[in-house]
Amino acid sequence: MKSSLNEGSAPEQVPADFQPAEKDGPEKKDGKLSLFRLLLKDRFATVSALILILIGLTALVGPALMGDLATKQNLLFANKAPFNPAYGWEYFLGSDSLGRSMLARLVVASRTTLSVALPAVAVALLIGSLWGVWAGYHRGWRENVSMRIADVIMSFPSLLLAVVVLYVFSPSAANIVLILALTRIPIYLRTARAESAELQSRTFVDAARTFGAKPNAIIVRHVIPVVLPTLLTLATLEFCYVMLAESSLSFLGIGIQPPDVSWGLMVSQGRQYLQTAWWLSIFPGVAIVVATIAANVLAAWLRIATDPAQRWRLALPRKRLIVRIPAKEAQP
Amino acid sequence: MPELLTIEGLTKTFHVAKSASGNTRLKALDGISLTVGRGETLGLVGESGCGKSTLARTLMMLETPDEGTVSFEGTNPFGLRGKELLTWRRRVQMVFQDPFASLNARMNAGDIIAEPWATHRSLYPTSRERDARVRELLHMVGLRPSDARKSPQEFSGGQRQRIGIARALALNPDVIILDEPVSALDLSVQAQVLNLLNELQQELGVSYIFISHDLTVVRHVADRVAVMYLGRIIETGATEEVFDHPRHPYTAALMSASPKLDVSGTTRDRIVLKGELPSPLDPPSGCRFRTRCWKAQDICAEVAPEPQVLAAPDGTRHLAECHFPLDSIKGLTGAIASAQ
Amino acid sequence: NTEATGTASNTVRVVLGQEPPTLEACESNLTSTGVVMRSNVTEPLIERNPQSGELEPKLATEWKATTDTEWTLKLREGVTFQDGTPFNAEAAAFTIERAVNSKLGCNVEGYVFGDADLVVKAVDATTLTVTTPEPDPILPLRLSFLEVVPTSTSATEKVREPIGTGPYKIEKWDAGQKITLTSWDGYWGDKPAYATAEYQWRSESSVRAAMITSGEADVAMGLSPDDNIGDLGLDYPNNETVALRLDANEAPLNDIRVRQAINFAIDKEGIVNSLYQGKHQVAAQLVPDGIVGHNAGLAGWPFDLEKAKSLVAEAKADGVDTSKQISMVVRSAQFPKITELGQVLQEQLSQAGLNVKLKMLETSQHLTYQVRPFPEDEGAVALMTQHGNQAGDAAFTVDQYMLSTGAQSYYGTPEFDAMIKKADAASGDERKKAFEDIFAYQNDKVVQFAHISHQTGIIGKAKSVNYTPNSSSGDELRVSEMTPAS
Amino acid sequence: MLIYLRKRIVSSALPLVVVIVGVFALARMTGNPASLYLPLNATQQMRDDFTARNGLDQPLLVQMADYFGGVLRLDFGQSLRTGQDAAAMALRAFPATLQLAATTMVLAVILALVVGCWAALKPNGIADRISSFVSMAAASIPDFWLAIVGIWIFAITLGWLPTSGVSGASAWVLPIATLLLRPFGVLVQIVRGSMVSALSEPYIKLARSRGAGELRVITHHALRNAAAPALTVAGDLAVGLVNGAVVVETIFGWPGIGKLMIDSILQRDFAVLQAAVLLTAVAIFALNILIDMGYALLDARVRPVTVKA
Amino acid sequence: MKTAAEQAPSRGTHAASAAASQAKAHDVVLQVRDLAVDIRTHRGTVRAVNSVAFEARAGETLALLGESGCGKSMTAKALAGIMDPVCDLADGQIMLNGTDLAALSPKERLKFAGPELGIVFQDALTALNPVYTVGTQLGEAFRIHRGLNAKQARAEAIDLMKRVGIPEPESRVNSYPHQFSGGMRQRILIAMAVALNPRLLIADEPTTALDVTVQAQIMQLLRKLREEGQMAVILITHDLAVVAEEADSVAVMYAGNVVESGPVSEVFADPRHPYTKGLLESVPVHLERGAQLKSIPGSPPELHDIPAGCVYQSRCPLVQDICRAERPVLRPVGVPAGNQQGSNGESTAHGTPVPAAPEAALSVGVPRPARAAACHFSEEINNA
Ligand SMILES: Nc1ncnc2c1ncn2[C@@H]1O[C@H](COP(=O)(O)OP(=O)(O)OP(=O)(O)O)[C@@H](O)[C@H]1O
Ligand SMILES: Nc1ncnc2c1ncn2[C@@H]1O[C@H](COP(=O)(O)OP(=O)(O)OP(=O)(O)O)[C@@H](O)[C@H]1O
Ligand SMILES: [Mg+2]
Ligand SMILES: [Mg+2]
Ligand code: NI
Repeated sequence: MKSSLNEGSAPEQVPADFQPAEKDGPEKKDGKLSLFRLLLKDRFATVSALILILIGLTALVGPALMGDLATKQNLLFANKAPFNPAYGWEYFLGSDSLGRSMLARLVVASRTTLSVALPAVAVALLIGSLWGVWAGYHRGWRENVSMRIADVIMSFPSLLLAVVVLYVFSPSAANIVLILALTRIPIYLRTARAESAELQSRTFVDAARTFGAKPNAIIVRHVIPVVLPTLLTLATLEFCYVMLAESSLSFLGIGIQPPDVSWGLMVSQGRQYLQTAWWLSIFPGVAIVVATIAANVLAAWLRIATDPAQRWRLALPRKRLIVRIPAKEAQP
Repeated sequence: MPELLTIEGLTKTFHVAKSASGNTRLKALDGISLTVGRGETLGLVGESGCGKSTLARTLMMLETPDEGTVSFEGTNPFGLRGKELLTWRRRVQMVFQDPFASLNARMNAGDIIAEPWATHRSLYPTSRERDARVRELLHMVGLRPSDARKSPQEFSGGQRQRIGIARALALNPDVIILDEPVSALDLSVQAQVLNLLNELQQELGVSYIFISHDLTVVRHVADRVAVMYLGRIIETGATEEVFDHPRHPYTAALMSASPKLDVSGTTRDRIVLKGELPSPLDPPSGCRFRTRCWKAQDICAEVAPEPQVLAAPDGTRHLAECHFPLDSIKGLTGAIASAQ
Repeated sequence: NTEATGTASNTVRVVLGQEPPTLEACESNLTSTGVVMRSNVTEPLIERNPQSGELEPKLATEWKATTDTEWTLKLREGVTFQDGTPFNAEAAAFTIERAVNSKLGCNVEGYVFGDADLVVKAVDATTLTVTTPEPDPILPLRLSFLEVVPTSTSATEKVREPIGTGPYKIEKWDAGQKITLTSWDGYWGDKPAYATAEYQWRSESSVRAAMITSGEADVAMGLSPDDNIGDLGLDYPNNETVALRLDANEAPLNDIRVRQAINFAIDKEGIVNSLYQGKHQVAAQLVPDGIVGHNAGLAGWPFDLEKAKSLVAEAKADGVDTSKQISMVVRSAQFPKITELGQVLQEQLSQAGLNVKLKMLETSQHLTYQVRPFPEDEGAVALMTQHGNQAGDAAFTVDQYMLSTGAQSYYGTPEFDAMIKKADAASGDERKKAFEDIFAYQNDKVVQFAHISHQTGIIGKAKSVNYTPNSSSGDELRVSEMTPAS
Repeated sequence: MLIYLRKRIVSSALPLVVVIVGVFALARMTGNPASLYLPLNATQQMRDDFTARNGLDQPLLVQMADYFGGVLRLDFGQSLRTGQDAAAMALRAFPATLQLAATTMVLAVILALVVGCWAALKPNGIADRISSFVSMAAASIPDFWLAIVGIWIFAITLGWLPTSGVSGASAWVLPIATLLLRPFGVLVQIVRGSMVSALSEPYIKLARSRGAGELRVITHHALRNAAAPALTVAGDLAVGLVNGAVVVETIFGWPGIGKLMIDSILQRDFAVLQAAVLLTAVAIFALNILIDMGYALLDARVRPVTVKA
Repeated sequence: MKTAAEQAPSRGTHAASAAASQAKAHDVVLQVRDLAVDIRTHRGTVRAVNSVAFEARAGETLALLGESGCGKSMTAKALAGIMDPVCDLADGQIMLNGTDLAALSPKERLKFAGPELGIVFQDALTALNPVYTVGTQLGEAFRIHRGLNAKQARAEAIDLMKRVGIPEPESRVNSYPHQFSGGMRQRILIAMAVALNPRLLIADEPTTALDVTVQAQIMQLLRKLREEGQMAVILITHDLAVVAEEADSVAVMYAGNVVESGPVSEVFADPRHPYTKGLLESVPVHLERGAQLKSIPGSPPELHDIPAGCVYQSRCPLVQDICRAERPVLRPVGVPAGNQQGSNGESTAHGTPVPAAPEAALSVGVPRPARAAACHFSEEINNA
């Protein structure tokens, strides 16, 4: 921040022949850095980011580290309670009904879970928002038709879709992704359309039109960046929804199928052991909750941090005690 | 002056939700005819909602007119396509009324100013050139080069408007439509911007259509003035003529309502119009001003006045749409007296 | 809680796994219909004692084969239907005509009688003759599946709430919520202890168990060993046997050594003990003890991983592509812990060096694999089947599962088919022996199945009710056998 | 308003047809239900009979034409499973779901408004942190799991509530509590967000300058403005409830349309499925119209026809 | 600063006589001293308003003049006690009829908002709640402070609308803000502010968004209301012409500081601060068309960038070393500079502020406020 301080004091003295190359580098970096610093300022957001990174890393490298621990059964060692150091670190979180390491299964499941939830959210986000933005920008019949299509998808029983896809194709994570993405498109579509319809009447969009910019260019330059934070926030809510939907499908027997394993499936399968081995469903459940809370906290933070109008909120010094020191004692 | 832009009978109707009388057609522009010469500044004044911005937007092809023709150096921009349209777009630019809404809050000032070049790539092909030009433009409109990195929220209204002007200038246009470019600005900045516009005109020979409700400013910048009321031009003429010898009662009222920087302490007489601007959805019959006019007679309700060419003392062309134009000899004071 | 509701002691509340789709008598071989209807609302002519396996008189008092193909039945007198009409030979004949010979498409027709049409004749009010196109030594057993309905029952359409001669009549069916049966005063036999029986349904077994614990239900069907019901759970052998059916037409399963290896590789003891808490029995054949034809001399294949590995290796050495994928097709939620079982089997077969892919499917899909025509181009399939022989005669099992053209059989050999045909026609001890040989032969020479276990069902039962489940309780829950505990 | 309503209803008709056509076609992609309804050893003859009897051997378009012909005569076909009239089955199951969903939604909205306002009072304050934490957790717990835990705790361990069923008011508690959690969690965050932004609007300052206290500012000035976005989201959530109470209905033995739908999907009971989908689709369209009207009621600016005084 | 014990009685008596008593013309209604407002930003805490002092008199209009961002609205909000949560009242006294508003708790202050002090906002478009009818919003003040029921409040609202010249108030009272034109909305805002006949009306750029004919109407209305209620009006504007026509006295602000104050006619005729002078010269009046306007170069300093000495130093044509070293305080002008220096005991270290008017002003009731300017060279300006 020092740099702008110095410049500010003598604005008129700046000569007309500037040296752009010199300035740009460090300043750009400064922008990135400040987002990071902003993050560090918010303890909750920092912790959330760390958790998400941890989960991401786990999903990425965890399964390889676990080897065959997640599938190695030992029927004589089934349903062993967690936190018993005697069983060794593999069984720190206990063992499941087939004597597999809960820890290893959680790690392996994280990959399936993320590889269902992330693509499902991403695909729906991508299609839904592009479509919605397009429909909202052009208004007219494109908007009407799109909204009706959204209505159709919304009132369509997603379970039927799930069964159809599972029947016609075979049950696989990719198909679950397909179903979840398809059924969640309208959510983004509607939001994106509403925002974009509002934005397309804004003056800065008009301004872009006066330069002769093409609709798609305007959408990319002006509409999407404004709509994106809202959609991203929505996407984190949806991330949570999709994980839950996946576990509900597992519950109904039409979701991820063993021997694949996801957190949702683990909760679903563990529910019958609730009274005999609580850890089978609690640990994956906690994993879902923690992941969604972290995603939500970070999204809430990011939304503010990327909104120039709100960004200041994050950086405020805490309200200090107001001690008003009168400059001069008033005479009684 | 050779004419650069000619507008003939421009009409624009909006379809809106029903009004009290069940009308859904809002005639925002009703047969507007104007000319703008090369290097000339045309001032456009009028009450809020009379259609000034609509005219500007129509000229910028943001709205399609229902009727009427526009001719820019003999070509009709509404017929252009592709490359030619782009060229035309480059040559005619606009500064928007609302400095808060016309800048995308998520871009920084530098990107906003450089935005037109994304479409007109050939203008400043390298990023180095663009950067330099951005700094130059910022400097031209009185901002700091470091401001290029700031987002619009960090600017005051006046500074935002300057960014808007810099953006319009980015394409080196021949005509700039300025929709209230200084009404959001501070005095000191206003002076800078007016000086800037003046210099640009002198250097580049740009024409301006200068929309403003600040008559002091219009008087200072405009060569000719057009006064609008409810979608029609009711008076045009050379600036001094219109200001000092208004012929239409509305113009007179407008002139007298404008506060003057006069510290003599004596309160001036002025015409304070009764009532509000009638709804453009249900404009009065005949002469549109008759509901607020102190000179109105029966005929005003029946017959819409035609533009009349009136004798101007200095010989310039002076047009007014009134059945009972004011006396030109007595000027504004005479008009005020007649209203009281 | 039980005491809180006034009528409780007079009512027995049963919670089922699912709502009966219909109470139509001729569909009552469907578990969910039969469990409510059979021997409660409607009764058969002849009934099979689940304990002894003997046939016992019900609405028919005697029966005998008068010729090779003709059977004569003597009917019980003084029985009336719940609508007041008398039960007689006409009604019995009507029942058989309706269920077996009509176009109604009754489930029982396909299940018990196949294509054969019967000739039925009411000789007099209490005498009935039934003629089969071919000699049928087990016709009385087949007849035990027919629930008798009065002639007033529609012959052209199925009836949701039929009338029977049983101790209870259907009082009310709140679709989606519950079915209430009340005891019928005109019943020919002993009056049951409970005046009313209420049926509800919950698809989660843990909820059914919870309803017993919390006192909301007196009897809960189909619980899982992990429902933690404690001493309120009653185990009973439910006649169901779990096995893998191996498609011997496809490599690598087309080599008998691979099929044998599969049998050796499965640790049945381990599965029974740890997954099912020792409640199931290791199976060596498709029918449990108590079914005519069960071969008591057969022992389950020993768990011998080394043997399995070496068999696979041998097959491989002979040019069998043992690395080819075997799809293990499993129906989700078919019985408790089926997913666990599937995973265990997959793991154990993999240990033996086979490439097994677990496919969990929903019912309808699973059925396409289970019955003919089998899906094409699926490669080698190992289908997990749960077979329950409700009839008590091995013929019902063998015809379906072992004939080379059996509806649920992949494969057979001509000699084996001949053995089966012969057994089907035999009767008495000869029949028993013939089927015992068949089971031994399948394990020896055919090896289409890898048997896993004979299952044990768990019924939850409140302390306030006295009831002892038996092997048919899952299909036929007799309320009249329940009495309030003092 | 009436004209608007008519227009909306007319414009919903086509999507409804599309929904049904889609369900019809998709359902038939899930295979012939013959093996589900026929004995395992049924002969090919029996299968063919079954297929012909149910018209499944016809080309899809013919089947569809037949179906729509029936629908026009208000004949929605018969259930394969129970032999009953499909429409009657759907209509019988629907009120149960509707009651459940409506009660849940009303409670969720009220609770979310209260908690959301409380959180918005001091953005980033302790109340805000707690409530957002709780609401996020609430929105991310699998409902079936919660239902089973609820039964375990409240029905078995404490014995306060029945495990399941529909008898008496106490039976509503657990299903509603289970369903409530997600809408509540989501709504709290929406209400909080829109409340915070409403509270920073200039008209709030103006209200303060008139001497309005904090409570008044919240309840009189910000709430209504904040309610509008919450309403839209509540609408989407309600759609989810109408369509997706399957899990809760399955566990609690609640005889609703969600359970009916999943059963008929798994049992390939096409007529019932179609009737149920049609019914829920109609309900969802009606709900959307209601939401829009509620929106107009809350905010005069979006009323389709401005009423000029 | 008074102690709490002393304030209590004065507040009590005041509240009792609030509505009834009519202030006499030219009585000092509001006296602001040393007002300072801090804003907490991510660049640190900045001072947006610094030692502002002025007074407003009954029946007169005080204009707060200054460029955008110089702290006019902030001052107004500080007076009305409706600052953003990030802003703190750092210092100062706001004596409204003898009560120091700055020392009250937010709750106590609510009692003054409305009956004693009304405020009209800069932006009429957003200052009205879009989801309520104007009648509801107009009537609210009566419901809060007078405990009227909905019906009575509505009647009062209609009354008010009549007062501010809205035609057909009986039917329009049920309209929503978006159904009114900008001018009408501004009238409604004004009506809201004067609903309870406050002693002090703060009008923050009430006509900036309106055009001249409407502006004339609004100004006429404000004048009428001021005279009817003997209100003190603080008119915030950046329009010199409006100040010239409407105000009695003026305080010119720059970068959070009052740089010059005094009667309008005197200040405009004979500015004693280079900034005021610069402003006056940048008005395009009496100039040839197209002639170069005299503009003030540069732009005001950013808040976190305000230099140590004189706030105007970077743009001042007269700037000297002393301006960079030392912040000039607001001191009376028109009298020899030396006299003032002695009597006020001016501190030079941090530019500790000195009240605009001498102590005498409050007690004796000098009819016109004295002129003051914050410039080291206020005497030389017009000779330069
Ligand atoms: N897109 C639109 N749809 C409907 N009506 C419109 C639209 N744009 C403008 N109008 C109407 O057209 C009339 C003229 O509007 P315009 O914005 O051109 O006025 P203006 O003279 O620029 O006013 P101001 O000084 O307030 O900017 C107004 O009554 C306005 O309500
Ligand atoms: N909430 C805020 N957070 C940070 N800075 C603020 C905030 N509100 C105002 N400011 C800053 O305080 C300074 C004074 O603002 P204020 O609104 O009082 O200006 P003003 O004189 O009313 O200007 P205008 O004529 O544009 O209304 C400005 O520099 C502004 O950027
Ligand atoms: Mg305009
Ligand atoms: Mg302001
Ligand atoms: Ni800085």
